[in-house]
Formats: sequence, C-alpha cells, structure tokens
Amino acid sequence: MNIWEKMLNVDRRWIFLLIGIACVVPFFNPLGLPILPSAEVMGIYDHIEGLGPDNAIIVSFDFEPGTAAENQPMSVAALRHAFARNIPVYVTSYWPLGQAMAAMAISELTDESLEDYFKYVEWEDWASIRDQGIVDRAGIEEAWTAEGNTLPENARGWVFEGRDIAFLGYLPYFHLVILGMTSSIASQFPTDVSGTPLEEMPIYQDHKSLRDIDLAVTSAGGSACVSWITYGREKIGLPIAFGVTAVMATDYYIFIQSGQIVGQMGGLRGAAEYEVLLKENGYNKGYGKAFIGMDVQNIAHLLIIFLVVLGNIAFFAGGFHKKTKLKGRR
Amino acid sequence: MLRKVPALLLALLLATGLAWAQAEEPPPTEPADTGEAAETAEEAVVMEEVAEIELSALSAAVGDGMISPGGIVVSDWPNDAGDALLISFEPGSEIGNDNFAGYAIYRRTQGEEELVLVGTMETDEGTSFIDGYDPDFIVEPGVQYEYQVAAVYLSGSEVASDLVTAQVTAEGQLFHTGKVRVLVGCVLFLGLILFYFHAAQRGVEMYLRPIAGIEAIDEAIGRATEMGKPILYVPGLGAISDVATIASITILGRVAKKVAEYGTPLLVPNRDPIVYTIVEETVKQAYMEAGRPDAFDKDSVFFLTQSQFAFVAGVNGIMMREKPATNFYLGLFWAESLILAETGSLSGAIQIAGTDAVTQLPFFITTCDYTLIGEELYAASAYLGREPKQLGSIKGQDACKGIIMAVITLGLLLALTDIITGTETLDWLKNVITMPIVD
Amino acid sequence: MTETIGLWVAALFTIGIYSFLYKENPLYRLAEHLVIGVSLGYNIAITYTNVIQPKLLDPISSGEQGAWLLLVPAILGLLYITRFFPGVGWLSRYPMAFLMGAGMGVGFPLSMKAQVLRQLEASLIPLYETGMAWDVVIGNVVMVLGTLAALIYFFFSKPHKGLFFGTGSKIGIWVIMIGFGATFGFTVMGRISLLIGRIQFLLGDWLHIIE
Amino acid sequence: MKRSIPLAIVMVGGILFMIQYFIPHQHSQTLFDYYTQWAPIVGAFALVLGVGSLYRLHSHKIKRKAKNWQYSYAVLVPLFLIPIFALIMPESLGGGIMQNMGGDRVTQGVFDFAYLNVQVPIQATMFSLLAFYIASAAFRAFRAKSALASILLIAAVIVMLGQVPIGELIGKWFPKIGLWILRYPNLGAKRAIALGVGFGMLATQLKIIFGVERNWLGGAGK
Repeated sequence: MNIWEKMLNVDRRWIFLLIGIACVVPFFNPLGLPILPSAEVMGIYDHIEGLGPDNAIIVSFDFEPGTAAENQPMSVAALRHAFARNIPVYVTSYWPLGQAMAAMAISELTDESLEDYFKYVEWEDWASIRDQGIVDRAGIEEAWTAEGNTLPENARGWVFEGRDIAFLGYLPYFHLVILGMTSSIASQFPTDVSGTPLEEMPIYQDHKSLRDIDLAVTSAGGSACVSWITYGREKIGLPIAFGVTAVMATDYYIFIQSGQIVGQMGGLRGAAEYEVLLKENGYNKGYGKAFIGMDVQNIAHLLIIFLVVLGNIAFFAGGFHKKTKLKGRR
Repeated sequence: MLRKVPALLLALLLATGLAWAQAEEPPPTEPADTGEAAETAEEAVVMEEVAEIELSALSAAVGDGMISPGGIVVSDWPNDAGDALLISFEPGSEIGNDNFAGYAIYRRTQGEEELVLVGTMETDEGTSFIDGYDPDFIVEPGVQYEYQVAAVYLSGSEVASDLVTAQVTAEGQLFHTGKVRVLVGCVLFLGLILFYFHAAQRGVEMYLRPIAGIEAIDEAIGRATEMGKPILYVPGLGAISDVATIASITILGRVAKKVAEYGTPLLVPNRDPIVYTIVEETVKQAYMEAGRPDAFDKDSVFFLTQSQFAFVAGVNGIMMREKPATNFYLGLFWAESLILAETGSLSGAIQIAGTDAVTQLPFFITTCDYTLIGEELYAASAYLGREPKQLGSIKGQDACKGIIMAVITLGLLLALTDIITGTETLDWLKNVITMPIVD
Repeated sequence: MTETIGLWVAALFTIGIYSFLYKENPLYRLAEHLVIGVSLGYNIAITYTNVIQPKLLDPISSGEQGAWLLLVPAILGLLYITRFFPGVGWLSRYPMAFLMGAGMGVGFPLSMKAQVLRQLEASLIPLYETGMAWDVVIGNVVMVLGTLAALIYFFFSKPHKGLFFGTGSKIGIWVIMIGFGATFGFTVMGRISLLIGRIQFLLGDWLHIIE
Repeated sequence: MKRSIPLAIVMVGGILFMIQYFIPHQHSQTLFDYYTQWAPIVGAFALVLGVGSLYRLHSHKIKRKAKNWQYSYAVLVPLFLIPIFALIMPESLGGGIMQNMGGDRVTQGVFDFAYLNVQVPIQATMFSLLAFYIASAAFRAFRAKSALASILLIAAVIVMLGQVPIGELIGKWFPKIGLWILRYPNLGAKRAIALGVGFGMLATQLKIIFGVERNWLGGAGK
C-alpha cells in the first residue's frame, strides 16, 4: 500500500471533521465580503418595488422543513419587502408541512423581541375600524393610531390581518387549487387558517382572483414551483418569481430566458442577494440568515475544491486510473 | 414510407402555421390590464357610497354642460364560458377635467329594478371594461343585461350615461381560437406516437442507435464472473409509477438472464414493497428463460427498508461485506446517489449508473465508470426489452424531437439571414409559433 | 418554558442525527422512526382541517344546495380503504383511475404548452442585435447551438455519424457536461447551506454563542 | 370489473379532459369545475393508504418481535397521538393546531411542539448530512477520469467559486464566467433535457391513458 493509497483510504470521519470545522469557525471570524446582486434576483426585487398598497402578491411556501435553510430566508425576504411596502399578501402552501413553515416565517417577522419587526394586529382587534367602513390602507393606519395605538420603537410598521395578510395555508392537489384561484380565490379557500371568512376581508374585496394578483413568489424545494407556471402563468398570465434550492436552480434558467418568470433566487446565494437589496434600500437594518450563511460558505467551497484537486492528484499519482477500465466507457 | 411520415407532418405543421399567420386576426387586446389591481381603495369607498344614492338624483345633481359618457357597445368576450362581456363606450366631457376620478360600470338584469356597481376603472384604463371577472358579480350566459357607465369626479358626483340594453348576451364558445397552436402540438404528438405504436405492432423494423452503455453492461457482468464475485443491482428508490423504475426493471430482466447463464451470484436490494414483488417475479422469470430455474436463490432479491437513509446504510453494508465486483444503480435516485457511488468506488467495484434525475447525474458521472444519462435509460430499456410498443414510443418521441430540431435549425438560419440582409424573417417564424400568454 | 424544552429537544435530535456520522446508534434510529410517524400524523390533521371539514363535511351538514353531490367523491375516496381487504382490494383502483385519468388529461395540453412549445418559442432568438455586448452574442450562439446539439445527442433513431449527427452529438455531450458541472457546483452550495442552517440553529438559537 | 373498468375510467377521463382544454363553453367549464372540486376530496382519502400500510408494516414488526421492533412504537405512537391532540383534545390539554402565526396567539399544543421541535430539526438535519458526504466524496470519488468528467469538474469549480464572494477576490472573472456558464451553455443543455424529459413524460401519460402502460394497477386481483 503506497502513500497515495493510504491517503485515499483515510477514515472518512476525518474529512467529516474538516468540513464541520470549516462551517463553524467562520461564524466567529466573519470575512464580511460583499455580495453583488445578480440580474435574476433584481428582477424580483424591482417587480415588488414597483407595487404598492393597491396591488397584491402571493407568497407561497412550497417546501418542507428539509430545505428550509435555503427556502425560508427567501420567503422571509419577500414577505418583509411586501410588509414594508404595505403590499397585501396571500400566504399559501403546496405541501402540508409548508403551512407550518409559513407560520414560522410570519411569527419571525412579527417577533417583538427582534429588531425591525412588524407589529401584528389581529383580525378581531381592529374590528371597530372595519365597522366604520374604512378600507384603504392609509385610513386604517390613521384610525388605528387615532385609537391610541403607537408603533413600538423597534417596530418598522403595522401588519393588519385581513388587509395586509391573509394566511390561507395548504390544500392538497395544489396545482388544481392554482387553477381554481384563477377564477376565484374564495372558491378554493373559503376561510383563512384561523377560520375567518375570506369574503369579509378587505384584501379579498380588492383582489378576488389571480387576475387581481401582481406577483406570485413561490419558494420551492422541488418541482412544485413549475405548477405555478403551468397552471397560473399559462392560464391567465400571472407573473411568477421563483425561489428555489441550489440543487434545482440551474434547471430553471430556461424559464427566465423564456420570460415565463420575472426572476429567480437560487439557493442561499439568491436569498442573500435579496437580503443585500433589502438592506441597501433601507428595508432592514441588518442582514438576514442567508447573508451570514454565505459568508461561512466561502471557506467550505474552497475546502471542497481543495479536496477534489487533492483527491485527483492522489488518484492519478497512485496509478489507480489504470486499474479499472471498461471498453464501453467514454 | 415510414421515414417520410415525420417529414410530411412537419410540412403540414409549417403549412398550417403559415396559414394562421396570414389569416388570424389579432386577438382582442384586453382593454385594461386586469393583472394590475384596478381601483384604489379610496376611490372604491367613494364609489360605493355613491352607489347607494338614487341614480336619477345623481344625474340631476351634476351641472349643465356636462356630457356623459355614451355610445355603449356591449360585445361578447371571445373564447370564454359565456361568463364575460366587453363593454366599450365613448368618453364625455370628463376627459381633460382635473377632477375626473374614473368610471363606474353599473349593470342590471333586464326586468329588474336595481342597478349594481359591477366595476370601477381608473382614469388611465381606457374606455373598455370586461364584465364578469369579478367572482361576486358573475355574468350568466344568455341573460339579457342593461348597462350604464358613469364618469366619477373627485367630489363624488357622477355623470351617468343612459341605460343601454346590451346588444348581445354572453355566449360560450365551442373552440378556443387562442389554443390552435397547442392543439396542433398535441395532435402532432398524439398522431406520431400512435402511428409508431401501430407500426411497431405490425412488426415494422425500427432502427435504434446502439447505446454504448449496453456494451458496458455485458462487459461488467463478464468481469464479475471472471472474478467470481457477486453483482449488486439497485433498481432505484422510486415507486412503480416512476418511468425510471419501469425502465430499470426491464434492464434487470436482461441482466438477470445473463447472470443466470454464467452462474454469477446476484444481489437486488429493494426499497419499495410493490417494486420488490415485481422485481422478484422478473428475476425468477429470467432464470427460467435462461433454463436454470433451480439456480434462482430466493434470498438474492430482498426488501431492505422504506427509509431513505437507512436503505443506503443497508446497501453500503452489503458493499463492504460482500465486495461485489460490479454495481448497477439504475432507476430513480435522490440525494443518496452520492453516498452509494462513493462507497462503491472505494470498494473497487466497476459501477454502472443510470437515472433520469438530472440533479443526481453529475455525481454518477464523476464517480461511476459508465452512466446512462436521462432518456438514455428509457432507450436502453426499450433496446433491451424489445417490446414493440416501447420501441414505438421512443420512435414517436424522436420524431417530435426531429420537428423541434428542424424548427430550431430553421430559426438559426433565419437569424443568420436577418443579420446578413437586415430583414426580419425570424419574427415571422416567431409569429407562427408564439402563443398568447393569456388563454 | 415549553419553548426552552422545545429547543433542547430539537438540539438533542440534531446532535443525535449528526452522531450517525461517527456511528449508527439508537438515538439516530429513534429520530429516523419518529420523523415518519410525526409527518404522517401531521398530514392527517392538516388534511382533515383543510380539506375534509371545509370542503366536504361543512357543505353537507349546512345543507348547501347540491352539496349531496359531494357524496360521490367521498364514496369514491372511501374505496381506497378496500385495499386492505384482499377480496375487494381491486375496488381501490377506481379512485386511482379517476385521479390519474383526469389528472393526466388536464395536464397534457398544459404541459405541452408550458414545457414544450414555450421552450421552442424561447429558442428562436436573434443572435445579434445592435448594441448587444459580445459575451451576450457568443452566449446566444452557444445557447441555441447547445440546445440543438444536446437534442441530437438524445436522438436515438439515427446513427451518430456524419457532420450533423456525428459532430452534433459530440458537441451535445460536451454542452450537457458543462450543464451538469453547473448543477454540481450549485448542489455543493445547497448541501453546505443546509449544514450552515443547522449550525446557526445549534450555535445561535440553542446556545446563543453566535448572533 | 377488476381491470377493464379502471382502465376505461382512465381512458375516458384522460381523453375527456384533454379535449376540455380546448372548449371554453360553459358546459365544459362546469365539468371542469366538478373535477377541481372533487379531486382534492378523493385525493385526501388516499392518505388512508399511507397510514394503513405503515400501520400494517410496523404492527407486524412488533408482533413478530422483528429486529429493532421497539422502534416501531416511535412510528405508531405519534402517528395516532398527533391527530388526536390536534383535532379532538381541547386546547387546555395541549390540543389545537398551528396557532403561532403572529401576535399573541402562541398556544403551543402538542401538535405544534412535535412539529417545531421534532419534525423540523430531524428533517433539516437529515438533509444536511449530505454536506459531510459531499466533502468525503469530493476527496475520495470525484475523478477526472475522462475528458468529459474533467470538463464537468472544471465547470463545477468555476460555478462554485463564482457563487461565493471569495471567488471575486481570487479572480475578478470567476463570478462573470460562472454566471455566463449558467445563463448560456447550461441553459442550452437544460432546455434540451427539459424537452426530452417533457416528451418522455407526455408519452408516458399517453401510454397510461391508452392502457399500454398498466403497472399502476398493481398486483391485486389480476
């Protein structure tokens, strides 16, 4: 057994340890390198930037906890952007487990112990304002503060349940749900997850079907996002934005080039780019998890490349390439 | 004759395409961008309040000299289920007025008293409106409606037109003219697949190019026999409904037959219980066909576990203990592909992989000796299985790919022509192919 | 209080699974089994509250007009249960057939449009227009030729010989390999991102030693 | 009855809805509305299959005292307890479902607890194991054995460097070339694969609709 062979047969647990170290140490010594947003992510950002309280978007949590590390920051970033601009948001989910991911995202953005959170106003709490017949966003906020409510210091804004957000949740056969929503959202979701009838909500009064929706942001860990194109975009021309895991991202560049989606956040990098855009434009004082994660990723990528190169040197220097060969091989 | 069919169909496609490009009227443009959420809430309030007031009183309240919108023309919105009408009208004196806030569209069913506000429009949305998209005020097919359009001013006052009886009632169409290209695509595809099914069943010889991986399969079996070591065959982690699993089982049948002839031991671990039963049948059958049913070892095909990572751990254990000379990974794989192939490569086995899971292919290509890429897996199974309908299906798909290739080549040539001559021939081709975004 | 207990439980399972990297062990096995039971239990609850109750039970019990028709899909769905009774197990094919047949019929033209015709449409692009950067022009050529060549590689009806099919398929496999390289690079990023996410949980949410 | 009727249902349903797409008429729309209304209800019952087979598998294991049978309780107990807590138990006893969506509504019942602190960490950690395996495979198995494998690895390295900020420090061109690879050659290859797979999928759908492919019928009652 020569040295190369010994090297290649090293217990893999040593390599496990190496990658573990490479992913932990940078947390304590951040490099703080800048990330430049790509055109793919700017496409989404600019689209949402062009919307306001009169428009509405859908943020769909089409992933499961397994890929949450990548997908969750994307959805949170899109939700934050919408909340900050007072754009009404419908929140849906393609998978049952995604509904809970959505709940976690909303509670993260409305967590009062965090900087720059949004003060959540529950449906029942502003019933009196609705009874007065005030439905426009500015009027609601005015009436709400007139009732003696003041925005806490750390908070960035209010989120009125039923006006700024409607949490619709999961339904099975979601591709059919998308089709059904093209004619009426309430036909698919008569109520939100806590049982409030959709028809009573101001958000629904202005945005009754997908025709009244200006963007659907789908964050997916698999091919669920393509359903939004097949059943939403191709049916009524609904604009779509993708947030996909890195594993799927390269496959979906075709949809950007064909104009079927307005943009794509690919993996943690895509989420980090969106976080950069939010911070640069004053929607957030700090970065989110994705940006910090990308900083850590630097070293890990270098380590992987180093391992590939080293492994190949050992392989060829050790003469292993001569041992197994098939005629049929390319 | 058979060879000419795709060419003929292509000619047909182009000819029809050309015909539409000439004949088709431009589809009606949607007057208001319905994707844009229409009314600001503020105006909606104003208008709803206004709607409650008696209309005649309203009209009277507006000063003289104001010309109301008029000339309402109601036409049927095409390609729908009879649930939308297009209302177009001519503007009145509100144009250019700084206080003009938008239009309000009122409707009532003929014979009823009350007018209902069915929609509002902003100043920049033109003078036509699609009625019926609001799920609260649906348009019923065949019902006679009456319409009124009012110009709304910032003060809340409205100048309303006369009540006009709709010239038409909404009607559903029997064919969606915007979907002609999709129809042609579907019919072509369907036609070609059925044609080749039929041809294959009649026993027409069909050429399928040799797939290098198949050679490698035979060679790898030979290698294991020489070394007297077992062969490991993993039919993927997919269910029976996955195309890759079906293809893999066909290939397994062929491998098992060879293995039976040579008397090499075979190991087939399974993850899906249903796949397991079918795989066992297939292997037994193969030993029978090879004339050695007695050589079939019942324990060679077995069910491991349904859990993804536990399955991998199990297979890895087998690789380290039994040291198979050849590993086959054919079928549907997910993230575990990497772990399997790495362990196999360390145990020194020859590895042949094949899957249609695109994201896993790079790992197989870099770790295995031979990899069947995507469709090659299906083709290999058709090639080995020689089942006429499978062959026919591959042929039919190839014919469709041929059409796609022809159109792309044509596009490439036209694009080059455009650069050289400065013409716009590519746009012409695009017009033939491009479908409207909205159905 | 529950939150703290929860964090510790979550951390315990996270570490338990990482212990698998060292050696297979009972904690890992427990986690692996639990996740199956919990996710299916979760699905049952969500399916009941989001589907069965609002879309089936509520309309029928409130006596909505035409709601009795909903009994048809309900009975069809109940046929799934026959799968567990050997004699009548074949009845479970009926609901499957309903969902498969109609689902495929609905999907067929839509897939044809979104995944085939739209993609064909998008590959017809002008290679050069005034003002285009040179890398875009080269890119456009590479993209269109790459699509064509890769299609040739997957074309099985002709021998891969001659200028068009021979050279074409060779270029095709090279382009495919570059595409796979991109997937490879992105997949590495994805896997490490997931690990980073867990480290953020362990060191941040649980131990509070990082931000 | 056992095979021919299901096959007929598939065929009729498939062809009917294929044609339906091209007919916007109201009757055709009504038919389609029924389908969108019914399919989720029928589909919801399919869950019974999963629960049933899981129950059968693990109760058998426990009965036979098969290897590691104790762990089967870890599957069966939450499988039944979680729906009971979510749907039947009152909130005072830890019942209720996903109430932590914002504001003060944080009543963590058993359902939420199991999801947040068992399901999420286990599932996320399982997937993150792959980071370790990818590192190990990078060293021990990713080989530039041929020209094609080499080009794959080179493209991979460029893209990897292009994605992380440090790539730009190493060479200004890495991110640009990385992005160029993604936008053009990668796109060309993926489009061809998407078209091929698309045709493969459409052909399979046709085979199922026309009863050529019958594997989905399974083994019961031939």
